[in-house]
Amino acid sequence: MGLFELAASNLISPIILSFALGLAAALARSDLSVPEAAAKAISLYLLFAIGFKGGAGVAAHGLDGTLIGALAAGLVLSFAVPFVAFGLLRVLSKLSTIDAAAVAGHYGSISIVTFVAATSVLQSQAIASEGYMVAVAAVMEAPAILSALWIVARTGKAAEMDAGLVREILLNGSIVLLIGSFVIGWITGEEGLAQISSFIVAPFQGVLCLFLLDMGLVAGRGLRQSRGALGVGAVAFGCLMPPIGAAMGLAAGLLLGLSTGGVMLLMTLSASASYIAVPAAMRVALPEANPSVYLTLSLGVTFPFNLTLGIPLYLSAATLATGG
Amino acid sequence: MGLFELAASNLISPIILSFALGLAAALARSDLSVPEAAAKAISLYLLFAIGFKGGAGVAAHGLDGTLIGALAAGLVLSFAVPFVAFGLLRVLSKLSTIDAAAVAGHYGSISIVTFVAATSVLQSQAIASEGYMVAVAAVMEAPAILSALWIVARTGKAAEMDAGLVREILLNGSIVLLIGSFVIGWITGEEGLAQISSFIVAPFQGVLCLFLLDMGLVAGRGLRQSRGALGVGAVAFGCLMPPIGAAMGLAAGLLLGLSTGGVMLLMTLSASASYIAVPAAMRVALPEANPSVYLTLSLGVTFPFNLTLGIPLYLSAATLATGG
Amino acid sequence: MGLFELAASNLISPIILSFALGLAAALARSDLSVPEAAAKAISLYLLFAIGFKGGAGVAAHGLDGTLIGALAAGLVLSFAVPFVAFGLLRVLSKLSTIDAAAVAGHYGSISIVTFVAATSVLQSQAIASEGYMVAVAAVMEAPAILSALWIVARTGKAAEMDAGLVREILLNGSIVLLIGSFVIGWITGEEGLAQISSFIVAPFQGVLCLFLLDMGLVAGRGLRQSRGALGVGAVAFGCLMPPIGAAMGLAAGLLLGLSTGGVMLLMTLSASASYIAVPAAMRVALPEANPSVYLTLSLGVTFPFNLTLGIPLYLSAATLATGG
Amino acid sequence: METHKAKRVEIIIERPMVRRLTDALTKAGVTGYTILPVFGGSGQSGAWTREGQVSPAGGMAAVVCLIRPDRLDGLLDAAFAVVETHIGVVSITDAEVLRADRF
Amino acid sequence: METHKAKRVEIIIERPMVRRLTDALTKAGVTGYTILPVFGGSGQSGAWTREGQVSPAGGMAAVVCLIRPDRLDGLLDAAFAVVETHIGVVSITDAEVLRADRF
Amino acid sequence: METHKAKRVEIIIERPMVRRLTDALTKAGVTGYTILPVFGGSGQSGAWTREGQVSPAGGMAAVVCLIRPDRLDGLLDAAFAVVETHIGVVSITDAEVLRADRF
Ligand SMILES: Nc1ncnc2c1ncn2[C@@H]1O[C@H](COP(=O)(O)O)[C@@H](O)[C@H]1O
Ligand SMILES: Nc1ncnc2c1ncn2[C@@H]1O[C@H](COP(=O)(O)O)[C@@H](O)[C@H]1O
Ligand SMILES: Nc1ncnc2c1ncn2[C@@H]1O[C@H](COP(=O)(O)O)[C@@H](O)[C@H]1O
Ligand code: NA
Ligand code: NA
Ligand code: NA
Repeated sequence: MGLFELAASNLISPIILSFALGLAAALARSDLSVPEAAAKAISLYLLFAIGFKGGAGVAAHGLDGTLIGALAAGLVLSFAVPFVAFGLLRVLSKLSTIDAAAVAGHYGSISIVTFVAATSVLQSQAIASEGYMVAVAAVMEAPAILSALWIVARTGKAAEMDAGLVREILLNGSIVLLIGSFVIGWITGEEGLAQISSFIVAPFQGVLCLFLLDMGLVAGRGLRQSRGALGVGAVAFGCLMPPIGAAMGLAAGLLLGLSTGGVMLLMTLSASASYIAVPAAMRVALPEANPSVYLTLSLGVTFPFNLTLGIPLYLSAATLATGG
Repeated sequence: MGLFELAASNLISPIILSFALGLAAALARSDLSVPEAAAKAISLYLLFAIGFKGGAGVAAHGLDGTLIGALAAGLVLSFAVPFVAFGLLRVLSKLSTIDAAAVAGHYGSISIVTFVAATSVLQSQAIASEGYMVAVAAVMEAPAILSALWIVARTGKAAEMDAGLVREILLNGSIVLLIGSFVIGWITGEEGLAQISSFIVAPFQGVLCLFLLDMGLVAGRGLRQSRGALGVGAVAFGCLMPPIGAAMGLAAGLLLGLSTGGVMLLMTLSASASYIAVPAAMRVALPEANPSVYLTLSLGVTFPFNLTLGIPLYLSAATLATGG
Repeated sequence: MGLFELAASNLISPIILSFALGLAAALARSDLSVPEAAAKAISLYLLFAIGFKGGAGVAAHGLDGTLIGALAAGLVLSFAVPFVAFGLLRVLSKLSTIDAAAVAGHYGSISIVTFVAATSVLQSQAIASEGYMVAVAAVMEAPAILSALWIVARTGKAAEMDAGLVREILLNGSIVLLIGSFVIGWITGEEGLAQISSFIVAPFQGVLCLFLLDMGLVAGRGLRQSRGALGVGAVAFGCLMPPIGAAMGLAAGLLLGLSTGGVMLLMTLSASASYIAVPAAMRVALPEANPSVYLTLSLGVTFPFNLTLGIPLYLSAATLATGG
Repeated sequence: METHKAKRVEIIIERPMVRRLTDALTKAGVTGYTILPVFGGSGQSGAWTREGQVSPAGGMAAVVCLIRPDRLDGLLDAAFAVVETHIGVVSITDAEVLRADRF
Repeated sequence: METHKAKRVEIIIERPMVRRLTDALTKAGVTGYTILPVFGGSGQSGAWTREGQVSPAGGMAAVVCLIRPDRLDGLLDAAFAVVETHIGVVSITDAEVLRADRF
Repeated sequence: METHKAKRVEIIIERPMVRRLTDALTKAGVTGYTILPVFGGSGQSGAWTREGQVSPAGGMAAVVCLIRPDRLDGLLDAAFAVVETHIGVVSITDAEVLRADRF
């Protein structure tokens, strides 16, 4: 499938349209809303399912030497991307150092739903990928936060960093659940997967639709409330940074010799921006940074960009580059 | 299947018995309860699933000219039923003008769970129906509210109606989700349905059981707390109005030349009374109207009536009248 | 399968590992958490599903005379176990009379999740059991509370027992839902089960994983916060009492002539300790009893014991004793 | 705007006791109260949170009650009878209310 | 620690009316408010609980607003205009706040 | 019924900061506190709601603390140290409590 067909077929998938519905409803100020507890429960489900399936995939196909390499690449990318992002932001936007650093931290980290959407596209195209990419995703969540704080510290501003915060970041619920369910999937393997696949495989796409509906609602509400908080430069950053991150992921993936699917997922991880773990850490460590800047960019600009245009783009690029 | 067999087989279906269980538990003052967030999440699921399936149905079977007709008929019925209901209430009960108008508004609008229960019965009898009936349901939610307010205004009482309220009513979450998922189902069609059918088709009946358990609990609590709020006349209205509404729906359905299933669904929509969107609008626009009157009638009398006796009756009537 | 293989295969099942993940996350003070509303919704689902399946099982295989006997045995066990538990606690621990009585009440009652885990093991070993064991479970929830209060009253302490409390205990949500869905399953039988099996059968194991993850989190948090509340003697009780209770269940099961699976389930019920209904009743009736003692013992010691070692042990014993 | 003196009584109490408390308040002639959910807390019996809990045993709720000052004593007696043997905290603040006829 | 006099206004109001109330408060120059969920309650129109409810009709919310004392009257007028015809309870307490510049 | 003077301190603070706040309170000798969920609100940084949120970043919680008046200063110092650089509102009201031994 060519890039355009891919993009088109992606755009009219139920999950993208569900996101669009949520976005439209929020922008039109409908009172449609998902209870907080339900949204959290769905996100636990998605993390558990994606982690478990990744682990079961590793159990099924075995591990080659690239696991360690991929984990290391993930670490390096998560540390490195914020510096690139910070530099780009300084050029494109008028954000303060602290705001720019906070945003940069978000782009080094990852959005697990973007990752999940990418795996869905791979699956629908019957393209295989390394099951351990889930572990790479988990590993990429936290390091970017340190880079962001380091950037701030270097400019002489004080970030509130204590031992408690480090533990909070590393033992963040989504990291623990992703890694934990990955390990459970690995240990219990095909047999374990067979036992619970009618829970974590069959209804997965449908649950994802409801979650994206909610994300559309939250993103739309955010866009509506932060009108004016983002300049043109910042919005441009939100669309330019993902392909740049993806290019870094592409290079790493090719170096490691990942499969086409694996390269595409690493690109997606590098291209995506956090909207759960990093915002919470930033509120603690960089309270002066304006949350409506980083949340709107991450959830209102970059997330939809990746979901609609980014993912097909990364898949085409990965296919071309790996000759897959 | 004859009316009595139908009614009997309907009465011992898991969904009706789940409702009965909830009702009994609440009347016996058990502390069995469903968290608000869970109940809301389930109702989002039901709306999304029923809308999507309706849209996918339209994609599969195509649209004939009756869609516009059916939407128009829905609008007219929703506007007209409150007047009939108001007249009947004045004859049968001693409710004040405002209470009677508020109740009348509920009966012009629809109960989506009653609609869902009716589609389940159709499905179990393998009777086809027009997929776009879901859109008709959405269209029928709001107009009745205007009729109720108009009745009040005519009697010289003031209703608090402002532009904000009109937007709230039209962009009510359940309308938006129903129409939105209908459109998504239509766009993505059979292929989209295949992707998420293990979420929205396979477990649907079971989820409906849990929702009806909750509705039984809420209805039972309402009945217990509003003992005395309803006179005999009002209760009689709650059982007489549904068949009258259904008759109006029957006439419209036959005029339009809908299928047996379609006629039966239009009857059910006309016969059912709102318990979500209209009560909220009435609290804003007609604060003097007593909520325990309209909620108890709608949820405690008419909903169980339709669920148990009404649906089999409407199906028999539609079958007879269409010769299907 | 021998005891050790059974225990080993049990230990690496997804559900046990999910519990372990939750436990580890809580002990490591991760912020991983399940919203209260989601946890309650899952527990409603499990009760509904297990009750319905039990009832459908009875509808399928018919009832022999042992139902009445099994219900009576459940009643007697629930009344009797607290006395044994109280005696053992007085020997092993230094708990006050009131604390010991409160703990004893928990061990006479049952843990429905332990029961569910046991049925899962039976299912994976293709061992049949009496469907009505679910009703026996429901019957065993409450009587132990009376025994505990009676023990307290005998020692001259006052328990706050009123008519309201008795109703609350007997019409406790979990008892009502379990019995209610059992009856629904019985009435609607195979046909009803077929309608909703993709909701209550197929995804059951997976949902159970998420619930056990949550139980691990709650248990881990409890263990962490109550450090020091439990002496060695109390912990020893938490591991010794389950096999003793199981032995009582074994005797009763053999007397009744239950199937291997039925005996094993009765053993599991007798061995398990309540962590929902009884704690709430104890807070009302015995407010001086320390909740962190009984909750930690029940959820932090006995629940994991039964889940990991107890269930395989009871299955082996039941197999040996029934010659099944 | 005309306001009227009132007392705002806030009772933090275990969830399984809430119904008993509100029954006692109603018997003591209280005309209204509002129940707020409580997410977690800490006291002599340690820290707790509702997260992941299924049982009502481990949680609290806050009952807020606005009353005319002359009714305070009846309310406090009723509340104390319920709270006395149980975990719970009762606080009273001076307040003003609109629409005195409602209290 | 230096504190500043303020008023704490607590408005318990039906959920469908919350947005109208906060809009009115904002128009009246209120710089901030906090909305707390309410689980259940009782009053002249009987007892209710949010459990299992899907419609916002049957529930309330609590809006808490800290303001400078001289702004109280404006706030009360605005709140009263919304609450007047509806179910709801308004109470005012004297309070002290840190960081007066925020109010 | 005998009551005792106390202070009711209410701190509305971002959720990611709650644990830090309660740790600081505990260090300052506070014997108890209660955490209430907050559904939404508005302030200098705009309006927000918890609906559909997955991250704790965008939400607040209310921490209520009853203490003996002589301990107020210690509490406020501790609270202020945490709240100072963060979004948050601290208010203090005079209250009476039953069972003074608990505070
Ligand atoms: N001083 C206090 N201020 C506010 N809430 C308190 C206070 N003391 C106790 N509580 C609440 O009451 C619950 C039980 O208190 P305790 O009986 O001291 O363990 C605590 O978990 C808190 O939610
Ligand atoms: N005296 C009161 N104290 C606290 N809350 C009250 C009081 N009266 C009414 N309420 C709250 O306001 C709601 C509506 O009151 P009402 O209009 O009297 O039915 C009740 O359900 C309570 O949540
Ligand atoms: N005057 C106020 N009264 C009550 N709550 C407030 C007030 N100001 C701020 N808040 C709460 O504190 C949060 C943050 O306030 P701000 O830092 O001003 O954006 C708001 O979203 C409200 O929940
Ligand atoms: Na990234
Ligand atoms: Na109708
Ligand atoms: Na037991």
